[in-house]
Amino acid sequence: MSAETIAPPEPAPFVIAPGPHVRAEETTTKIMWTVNAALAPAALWGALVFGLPAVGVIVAAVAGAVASEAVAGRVVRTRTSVRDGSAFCTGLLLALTLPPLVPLWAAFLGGAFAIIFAKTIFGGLGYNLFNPALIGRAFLMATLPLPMTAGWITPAPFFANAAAVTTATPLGAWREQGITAAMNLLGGAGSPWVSLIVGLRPGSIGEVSVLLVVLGGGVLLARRIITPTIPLSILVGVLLTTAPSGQAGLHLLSGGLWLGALFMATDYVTSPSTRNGQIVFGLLIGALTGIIRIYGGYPEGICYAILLANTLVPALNLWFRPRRPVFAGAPS
Amino acid sequence: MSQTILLPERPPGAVALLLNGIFGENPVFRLALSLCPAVAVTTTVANGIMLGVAVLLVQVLSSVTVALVRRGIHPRVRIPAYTIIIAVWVSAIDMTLAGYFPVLYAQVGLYVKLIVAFAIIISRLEVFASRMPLIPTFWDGLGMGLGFLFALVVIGAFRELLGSGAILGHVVTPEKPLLFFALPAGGFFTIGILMAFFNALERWKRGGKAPTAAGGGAHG
Amino acid sequence: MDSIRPGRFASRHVTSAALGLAFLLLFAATAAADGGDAVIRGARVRAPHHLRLELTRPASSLDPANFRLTDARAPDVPIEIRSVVAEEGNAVLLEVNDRLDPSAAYRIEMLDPAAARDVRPAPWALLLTVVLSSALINNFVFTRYLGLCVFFGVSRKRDTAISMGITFAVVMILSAMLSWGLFTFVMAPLKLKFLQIIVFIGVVAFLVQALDTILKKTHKSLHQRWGVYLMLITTNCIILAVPLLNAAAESGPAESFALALGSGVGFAIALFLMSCAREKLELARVPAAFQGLPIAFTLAGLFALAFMGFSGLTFLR
Amino acid sequence: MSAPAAGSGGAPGRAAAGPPTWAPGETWRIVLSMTLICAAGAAILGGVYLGTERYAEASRQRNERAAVTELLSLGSDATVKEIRQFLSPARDAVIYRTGEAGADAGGNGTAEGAARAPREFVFALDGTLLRSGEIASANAGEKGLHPLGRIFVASRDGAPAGFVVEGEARGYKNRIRFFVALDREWRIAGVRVVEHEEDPGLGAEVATDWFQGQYVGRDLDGAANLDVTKDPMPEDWRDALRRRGTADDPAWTERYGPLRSRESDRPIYAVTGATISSRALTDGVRATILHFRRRWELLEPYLRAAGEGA
Repeated sequence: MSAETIAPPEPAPFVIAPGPHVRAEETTTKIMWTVNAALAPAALWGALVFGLPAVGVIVAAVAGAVASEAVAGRVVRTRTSVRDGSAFCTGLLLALTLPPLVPLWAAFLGGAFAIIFAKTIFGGLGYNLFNPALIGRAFLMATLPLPMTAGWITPAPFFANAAAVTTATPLGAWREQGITAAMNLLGGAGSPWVSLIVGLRPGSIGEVSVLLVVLGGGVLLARRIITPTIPLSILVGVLLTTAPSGQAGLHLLSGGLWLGALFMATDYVTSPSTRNGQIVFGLLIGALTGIIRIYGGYPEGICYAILLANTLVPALNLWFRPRRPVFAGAPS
Repeated sequence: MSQTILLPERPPGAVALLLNGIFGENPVFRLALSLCPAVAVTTTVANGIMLGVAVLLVQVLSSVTVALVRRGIHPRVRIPAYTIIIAVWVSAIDMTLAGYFPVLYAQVGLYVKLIVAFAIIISRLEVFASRMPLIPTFWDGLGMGLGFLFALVVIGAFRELLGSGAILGHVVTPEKPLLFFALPAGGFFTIGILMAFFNALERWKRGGKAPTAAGGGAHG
Repeated sequence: MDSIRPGRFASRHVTSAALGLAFLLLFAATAAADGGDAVIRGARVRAPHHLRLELTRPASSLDPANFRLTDARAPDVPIEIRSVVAEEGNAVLLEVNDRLDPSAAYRIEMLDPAAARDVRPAPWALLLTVVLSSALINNFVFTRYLGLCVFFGVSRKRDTAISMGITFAVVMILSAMLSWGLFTFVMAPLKLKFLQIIVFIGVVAFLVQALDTILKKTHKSLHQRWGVYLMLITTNCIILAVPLLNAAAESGPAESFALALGSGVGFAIALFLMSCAREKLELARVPAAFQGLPIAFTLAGLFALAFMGFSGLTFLR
Repeated sequence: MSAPAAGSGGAPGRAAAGPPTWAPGETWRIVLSMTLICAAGAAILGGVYLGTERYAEASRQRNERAAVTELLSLGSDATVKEIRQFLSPARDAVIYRTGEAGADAGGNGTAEGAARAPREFVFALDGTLLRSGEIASANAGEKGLHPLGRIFVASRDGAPAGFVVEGEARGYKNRIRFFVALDREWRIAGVRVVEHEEDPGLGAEVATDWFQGQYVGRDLDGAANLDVTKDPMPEDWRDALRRRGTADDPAWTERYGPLRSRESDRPIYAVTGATISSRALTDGVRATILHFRRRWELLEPYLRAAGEGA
């Protein structure tokens, strides 16, 4: 434990704190910048294939998040600072889940909303109940349904995309017109599967290249910043719910599934602290993702699936109590 | 909360009672909760006015009725009697609004009927109308009712302006700026933000001391 | 810790009673549905423009004129059939001009061999949709703002929230069914619909008093634990809203029950999630102006944002 | 939890305090006072009910007639006849009832209308006439009948001037009730949503003039093939629709006529984020027009023979 431990307002009989959320500021900073670095390849790829609009969105979202962290943090005197990289991470994650054609002011606003209403008013880092980046995305979904559901452009490597042409995402095409239309959309790099994995498909800025997202996730796994429990459970959940429709392959490789599974569902603060809890959490996210994609009102479900599972985290922490106290500590 | 407020020996004057209802003990922002269904459904100023007027009428009419007949009501059956009085006035106003303003009513009809369950109305009857003479009771009911109306219009204006870019149906901006605030989730945020604002105002007035009201008790 | 027992006990009994009632209703509804036709074994809307028929004998003609499809809401106007395609195993696929709604009722008639059958979603699917819709998609707390007083008032402790949620769901179902009976069999025939507010309040008050007395006499321990919550219910908007909504929609018994069940379960879910979240919030350093209700409202707003993920969810596709 | 509900706080506590102070005379006083309160309440409610019911009915009819004449761009001198359509209780016949005299336009119930008794036409599902004749009242014996919506037939100076048909669709949350107006050439003259519960800012946009303006001008063929697209609406067309009022205006038509003819073959542009509501209304409009077309073909000759024809 560190000196930064927050004393509860009154001595609670027993406190089941979710996971290792209390860390030395040093550690937080290091972890956050590692995560940001792990996201960099996917972000760069998004900027490369979607061109200037994507760059603008990334900059605006990060600026919104960092600026509001600096301002709001000062107003309400939270102990977090801009330098620890968590606001940067929130803004970056938000940007990576956005379509390239979202207006810049909206991206900025989304970042600000995420920080202020999902984090600052709960007392800053460590106390939020929902993943801030996804709250930002859900807010933008509710505010600007059109750009958020139709702001996709066809990828063209190395800024070849002079005039951006709007198109549908593979999942959107699958919902509206069926599997053939989705596969036609993916013809770019020879085989549709190669397009999906390499990242030559329409989609959110940071989600298109499964390869680079997994690479970043691999770094986090190797540095033991995250464990594979939650991502694996999510994949199993998606597989189980989408297999009956016969399109499990498309579902596993498209949309923001990997970005969500590796970078957002694994957020320490908003995921359960015990292994069994994490398995249930992951399965729930995967199942909800599949259900929303197939039966729900949106083509992509991972964002809402994680938010809905976030609401259950305090309960999961109670149902799957650790046998002995979990020591918040360095990931050895 | 509201039930425990001590009353002065002599009933205060009309102006004081009105101001108390609108600001001091504003039933929405200061006494909180009891009206939230009505508050949250006000996505437009027109809805806010409709519900606000309905609540105002119910409050004034019930207060006056209770003040008039309170000697005839046996203390043992006070609560059922008050409930019946409120329900009668709510039904009457519900039918009137449905008949005269069918278009507006269609959007808020359920909530007009549910005014009957707003605990703050019956608590006003308990606290004030059952003990005070007719005239101050009238002013108190009017003040409380205006307080509702004020709050509903403020919230309606906030949400209509941000959510649909209009005020009272008159378009201010052609594009909807923040549709979010017209949605149910946005309603919760609106109330949260406005309550925090009034809290901060109160703290500032008291020189940084914590506010006493809006603490979150359980009204039925 | 001892006091939790009666709650557990009661929750188990209440849940099993509610489940039993639900199954009984589903059973009755399924049994009442028409059992099909000797020729047309099954009929189902497959896609917006397609209807699939399973036949016991092959259709003698695939001419669209051999079939007559009508909407149950307009049985006098045939829906134009564009083409009829034979599929494996005596099945045929009708392609129609109109967009078919899988949750609506249709009637298909065939001239040769002569047969007719109603096409409608299974009753259980319809009821499940009502339950899901009122519990998750249109959750009373998060989309209609009903029951907020209790929602914020008792969601500070998880134990209280669970007891309250269960009590609410039970009273909601009972009062909705009682109100439905009164409305359909007494108020509607006597043209006394305008008294609905007073009557429904009376029903709830009567029910709460009766439950209180019965519990006090029969299950003392239960009463000790749940009596308080019963009293909080007497005049509450969420309890009152269900009969009012049922009356406005003139729902049948099954729909009324489904709405009450869904709303009750939805309220209990919301209460439970909120209580867990608020226990965690106890440790958070919320800015002074937001402490108390403002943060609770904001939190509810975040929940509502997350619950938007359920919007548009339907299993009637 | 220190303060229980205000509504119940007093009652249980008092009841628990027990009856030591109970006196027999009190019971009578309680019964008497409660009876008086209830009686007074019942009297008030009965009065309000009777008062508002009549007014509500009258204002509903007035509003509907105003909507009909406005949708068809007619003046107050037009006559509007109401025909109610029902499904028989056994769902095996369709019943049409012509409106009472009071249903004439503009409140000026003409002598001609007043003299005519309401008529009823009953058709089997396959379109054969089962019976027809005068009935005592248009409202008689409506019990058990399933309403299929109403038809308003407008005429001016004895010449037909168009129809308005009432329709219903299942929207995102609840039913959407609407009017479809058809002019003499069976072109859509207007669509108006009169009742809905869609989300404000999203589905509720289908009730706006600009959205409903998209339907105007389509002929029967176009109406039979109405579809919805999620493509964004072209800016010039959006701008034109925003400038259009509720009724057709010659200046608007002159200026934006080319746009209208360009768009009349295209599908309806869905409200952003509310495809389900847009589709529900569009499907409802299409079905309403198709149903009306078939029913009117059946009914019209008989109506004319009975002297009811417009």
